[in-house]
Amino acid sequence: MANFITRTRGRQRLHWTDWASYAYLGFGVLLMFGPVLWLVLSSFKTETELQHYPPRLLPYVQQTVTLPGYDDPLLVFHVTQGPLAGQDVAQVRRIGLVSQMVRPDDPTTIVKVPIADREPVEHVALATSNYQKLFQRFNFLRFLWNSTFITVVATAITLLVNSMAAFALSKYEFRGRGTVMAMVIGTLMIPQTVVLVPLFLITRDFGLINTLWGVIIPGAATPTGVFLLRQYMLTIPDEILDAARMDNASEWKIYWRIILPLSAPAIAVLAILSIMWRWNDFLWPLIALSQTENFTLQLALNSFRGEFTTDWASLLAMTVLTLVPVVAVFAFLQKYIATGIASTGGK
Amino acid sequence: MADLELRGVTKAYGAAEVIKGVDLQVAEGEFCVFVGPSGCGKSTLLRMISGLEPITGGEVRIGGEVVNRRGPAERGLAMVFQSYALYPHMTVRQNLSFGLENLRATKADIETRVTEAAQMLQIDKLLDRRPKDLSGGQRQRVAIGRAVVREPRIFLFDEPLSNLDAELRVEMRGEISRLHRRIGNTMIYVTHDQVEAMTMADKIAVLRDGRLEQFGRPLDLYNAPANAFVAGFIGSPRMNFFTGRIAGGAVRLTTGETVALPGDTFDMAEGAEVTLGIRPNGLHPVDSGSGLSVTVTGVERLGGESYIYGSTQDGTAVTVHSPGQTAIEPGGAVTLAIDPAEAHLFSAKTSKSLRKGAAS
Amino acid sequence: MTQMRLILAGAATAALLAATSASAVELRFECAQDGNECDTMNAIFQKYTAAHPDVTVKMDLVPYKAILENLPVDLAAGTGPDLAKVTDLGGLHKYYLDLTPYVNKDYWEKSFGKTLDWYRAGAADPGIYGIQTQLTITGGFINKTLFDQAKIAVPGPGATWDDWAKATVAVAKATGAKYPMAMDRTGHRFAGMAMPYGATYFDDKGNPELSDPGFAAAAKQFVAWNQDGTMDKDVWAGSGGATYADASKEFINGDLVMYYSGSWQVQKFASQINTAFDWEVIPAPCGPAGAGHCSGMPGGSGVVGFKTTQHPKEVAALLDFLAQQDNYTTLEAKSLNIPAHTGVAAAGVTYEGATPEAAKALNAFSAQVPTLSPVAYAYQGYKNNRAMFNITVTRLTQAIVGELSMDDALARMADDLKQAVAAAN
Amino acid sequence: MLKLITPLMQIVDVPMRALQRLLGPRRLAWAFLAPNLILFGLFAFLPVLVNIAYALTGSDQILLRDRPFVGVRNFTDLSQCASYLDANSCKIDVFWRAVHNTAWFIVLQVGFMVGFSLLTALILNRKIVARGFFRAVFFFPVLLSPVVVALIWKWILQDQGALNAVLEHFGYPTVNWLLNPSWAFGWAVFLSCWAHMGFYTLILLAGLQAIPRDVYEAAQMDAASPWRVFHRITLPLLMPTMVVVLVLALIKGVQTFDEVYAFTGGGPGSATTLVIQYIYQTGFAGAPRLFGLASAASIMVALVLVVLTAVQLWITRRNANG
Repeated sequence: MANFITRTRGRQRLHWTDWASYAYLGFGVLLMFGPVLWLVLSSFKTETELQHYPPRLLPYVQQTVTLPGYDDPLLVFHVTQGPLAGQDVAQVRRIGLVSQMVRPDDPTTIVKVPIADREPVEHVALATSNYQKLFQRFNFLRFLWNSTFITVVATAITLLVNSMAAFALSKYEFRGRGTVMAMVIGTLMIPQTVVLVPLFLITRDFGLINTLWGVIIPGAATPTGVFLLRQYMLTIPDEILDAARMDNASEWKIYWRIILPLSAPAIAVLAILSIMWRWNDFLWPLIALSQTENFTLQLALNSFRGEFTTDWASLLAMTVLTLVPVVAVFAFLQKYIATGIASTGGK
Repeated sequence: MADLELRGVTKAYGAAEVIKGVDLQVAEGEFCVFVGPSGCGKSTLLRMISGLEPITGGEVRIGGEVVNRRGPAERGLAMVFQSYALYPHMTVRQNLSFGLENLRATKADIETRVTEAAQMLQIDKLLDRRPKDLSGGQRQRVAIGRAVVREPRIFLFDEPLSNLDAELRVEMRGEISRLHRRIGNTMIYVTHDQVEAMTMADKIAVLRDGRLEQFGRPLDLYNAPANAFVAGFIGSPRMNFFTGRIAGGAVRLTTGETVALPGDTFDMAEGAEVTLGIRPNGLHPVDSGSGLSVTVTGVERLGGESYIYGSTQDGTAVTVHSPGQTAIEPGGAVTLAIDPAEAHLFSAKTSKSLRKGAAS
Repeated sequence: MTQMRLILAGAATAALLAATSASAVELRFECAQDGNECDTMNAIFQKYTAAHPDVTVKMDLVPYKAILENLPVDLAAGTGPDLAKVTDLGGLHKYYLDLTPYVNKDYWEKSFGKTLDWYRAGAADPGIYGIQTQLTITGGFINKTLFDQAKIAVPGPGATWDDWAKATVAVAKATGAKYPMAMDRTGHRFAGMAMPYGATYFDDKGNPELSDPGFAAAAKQFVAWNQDGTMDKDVWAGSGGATYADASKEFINGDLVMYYSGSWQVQKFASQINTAFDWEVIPAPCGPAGAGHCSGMPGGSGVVGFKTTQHPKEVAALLDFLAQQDNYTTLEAKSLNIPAHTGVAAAGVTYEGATPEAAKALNAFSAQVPTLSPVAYAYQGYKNNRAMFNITVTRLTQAIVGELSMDDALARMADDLKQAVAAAN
Repeated sequence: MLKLITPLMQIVDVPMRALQRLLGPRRLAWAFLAPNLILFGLFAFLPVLVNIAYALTGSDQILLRDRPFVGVRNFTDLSQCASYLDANSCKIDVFWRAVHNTAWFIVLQVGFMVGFSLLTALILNRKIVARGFFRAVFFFPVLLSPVVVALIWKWILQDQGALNAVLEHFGYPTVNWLLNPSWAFGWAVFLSCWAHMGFYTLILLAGLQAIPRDVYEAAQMDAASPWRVFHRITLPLLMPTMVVVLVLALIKGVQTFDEVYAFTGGGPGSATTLVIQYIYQTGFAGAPRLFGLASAASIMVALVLVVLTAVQLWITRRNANG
């Protein structure tokens, strides 16, 4: 096997670096993916199993049987010692340190077993009820729509507005450019978290509180986006713009027929970032929206957090559900980034 | 088609003046080359004509109209860029038709003009490719094609051949000349290569430091350069220059030799500091007699002709063109006779030509 | 800008008209829930709507964080809901709608007595502002099975914190359980330990303080227990700031002998511990201060109306409807809470869907209500108590992890409190 | 989608053309900037100005008009320290703990993250089978919300978490990861790197792929050692990308909040309390809300950041030129 790989690499001298590379990447897959896989598996666990220690990879539930004479299903245990050793029996009730057990084939005879002599019979089962509950409990589709609307519209606005600004800042010489750039970098420094209250009050003055636009508009002009796009646009040769000007293109046309397509890779990156920010945003929507019909998935997800308790099973299920769309979008856009980056090397 | 006129055109970036007042007239249908060393302002001047660069002072007239305030699109020009500046995300066809679409030409019109231009430039088979799939020469043709389809009043070329290899450059040179003959438009062509200028131009404008040094037909520039700079820039190999002083109606070089020149051709004020210029073919190795003694540092034998490189006693480099083959070897000494008819004389102070009746 | 506002206002009005065409008044009710209390309340409100079709209630189920952090900003900015279930009872006083003009004051005073004070500005304020829908009491849970296995007797009534510490350490040692004791990470729970040590929380003039000798003694003991492993250090030391943390997971897994938390845990324990072990609620532990000071902390949440509402009459009527004995009984029975309504408490609540263990535990907590110390009531009703809770947690934790010495921590607490009270004026 | 956008853009072209004629192409830049600047001004710049006003006022009132003016008291309170290196000697000790933590956090997080991003990008830039897959894998955590990231790792690292279960299973002693200040801090740095590394890897990879092949071939002809190739060719040519990465990483590093807050709550004690968390819990989540103090703290942090970034840009620019 080792020979096979090194031979196909063709360069005997470098073989250990290849090995190291693949080892690194393999470890990376484990480290990057493992925790998420754990999350997904956990979302199929019952609340009890979630609290179980040591935690187990797969979702287990204890087996139950329904026996004649008992209304509720009974938990099944495996007895390890005593006269019933080796048998699977159902527990009727437990009193102190002693369990009252019945054999499934003889549901009327109660046998007393010390609790130390029994262990639960468990099997792997997906608690899909975590997911079903979500749809029963609230208007999942409404939240999905709100989240999608905010994400799509906000990303479109961000891309448009940021790319226009980046175009101006990268391809024009004009008075005040330095000041604007300084302003962009300056506001890049101030995270939204520290200006929540002023931002809230300003948004309120525009009458945007409790509207989806109140979530969309304030974050649309991201300094990060302007910075990223500008940095990329600087690499587009000015001569191409001049050529377009000679070709009678208006500046606006140059922007959308030349600059936009040529910045596609950077725009794809910003699109992914913006989609993620908007989809995952929690703090600002929490402040801007307080009425359920406007809620996003992230807000709905967090309503499983009460004062004292958190409904982990539902929260995890919801988390996994909210992950699906971003992953799908990424799977789609990442190809685009790859081809975009590859084709700009066309010089 | 139109003529072009520049009147006192200047360009300044803040305090730095890069074009210092250029006057120029290019007649309709002329092929005019702007030539000069890098940084002389030739490309800036071209961009000012194109409208890409705003004009600080003076007037640019195209077809008699002042176009200073018009944008590039409204001047009816087309330009071929040094890097070709093809739109990387468009096919060749889209590259060619983009400008026409902007002019709101009809689809049918675009189609015929693109096809015509593509055939003319032999790129009709490449129409559906993208620029990255083309060779350098093909890209060059597309860039020219993009200008051709526009049917502009004036073509502008900004060092279009500098990215090509030597052979391709010669080929494209011919092709652009043919194109000019065929469509007959006014063309302005910027290059730093004087060979391109000599071979292609109807008129050459030599620029230095934002000033027009001389403007005229190629051979006029060659035969009667207005100053030492033009003399040195036009012609290959470069003209030889020797410093000296007028003494007794002749030029006494700093190395001691005296060169007699016909007094009716040049202004020769006694005692004036001068620069004597002689093209390599104005020097001939002689076996005996008076002349410039030179140490030979190298010989190039090309078969039909030879170049001899050497230096005078004070270290001035000398190049000699000798028809046929020569027996001179590097390391030896040689005496060079100067052909007075081939001599040029410049004032050392102003570097202007001292030829009588020379345009100053 | 004004134009944009006009357009938006126009759109909003249009939307409002469309929404209200069916009924004249729509009230918005903001609620965060742990179990099903919001849903239950909503069901009662729907019942009200059935009787009064001109009033509809729209419930906004929000994360608890929104109630704690965003609601005050909303209220200050005038964008708040009509009514909400809140927990910072005294802190939000200035936004409350006084229900007195609309309700039968005698009935409310008689039924809700002491809890009405928690919503008031001070002793002189006669207003009625909110209905205590969830009365909680802090208290201890023990894993009875572990005591049985260790064959150690459960300390009886009147046992001190010290007695419990000794007993639980012995049990843990005998059974291999990981932690003898644990306490939720909040200053509210800590008061349940501080009061038996003699903490008064207020000086003679009624000014708040976090440095009286009783408090200091309890704090020192608590830090020492955390450092020697008597207390599950994870809970307090594992977090920073004033973040809440609990130890229910450890208790459910049987790793914890005694857990000082509160009545709200009952339902969770009943369902998740199931039959794994036996658990019990213990009487409030005592301390050096003597018998009169063995007290848990009351707490919980209530529903209030806000001044900013356009429909004060309807809000008051709705709350009055909820306060009626039958509706209130339904609410408590379904949401498994201890009633704050004296009439309901006297009649007893039959909890729906509760296991016998849960019902027993809830009743054990209910029995503690009359014995709560006056300090506990005062502390719970003080408007800046959240600041005091937070300061306690932050500084005690720093003492536990060794960032501050005990004396420094106490000094910092006094400073912090001074600053907080000054800012809150 | 393009069919939808094209007519839209053509419609916009009409007024923009008119503007272009009116303003000339140069001043037209402002027209391109306008939408961004308006949004920016209203929702980024104005809040900062309001923030300054908050910093000069006191009390726990939310509306500015209710707040009494206190001058620079908030600033003097914050900066009142016997020694800036010893948080315990400061009047507002938690702020200074947070400042110290943040300084360490940035150094470690930016260092490790950019280092590992570069390493990963270099490896992905080799002739690797299934490169697209690996690239996607490393980017994947970027998609997760900070709260989810924190949640996952908290579940893994808590005392009764997955990591300890694994250690116990293999007979190693378990560690209470989140209870030990150094471990908790280390894990917070790790978690932050884990979550954001993919983004920087992607940018660096793009930068690496933009370096022309022939440069490497030339170096190979010169028999340069791999280390020399990296040091003398790859790094200098990657410098522009590196500047972007460093600036962004630094800025985002200082702004780190959600994930660490949800992960440790700033604990144990205040071992992982970062500046933004201090500002958030003082001004927004606190009781009472000390907006003035929080705003003053945010302004001080922003000033430090501006200076830091300026220095960084200056250094990198100088290096790139020299």
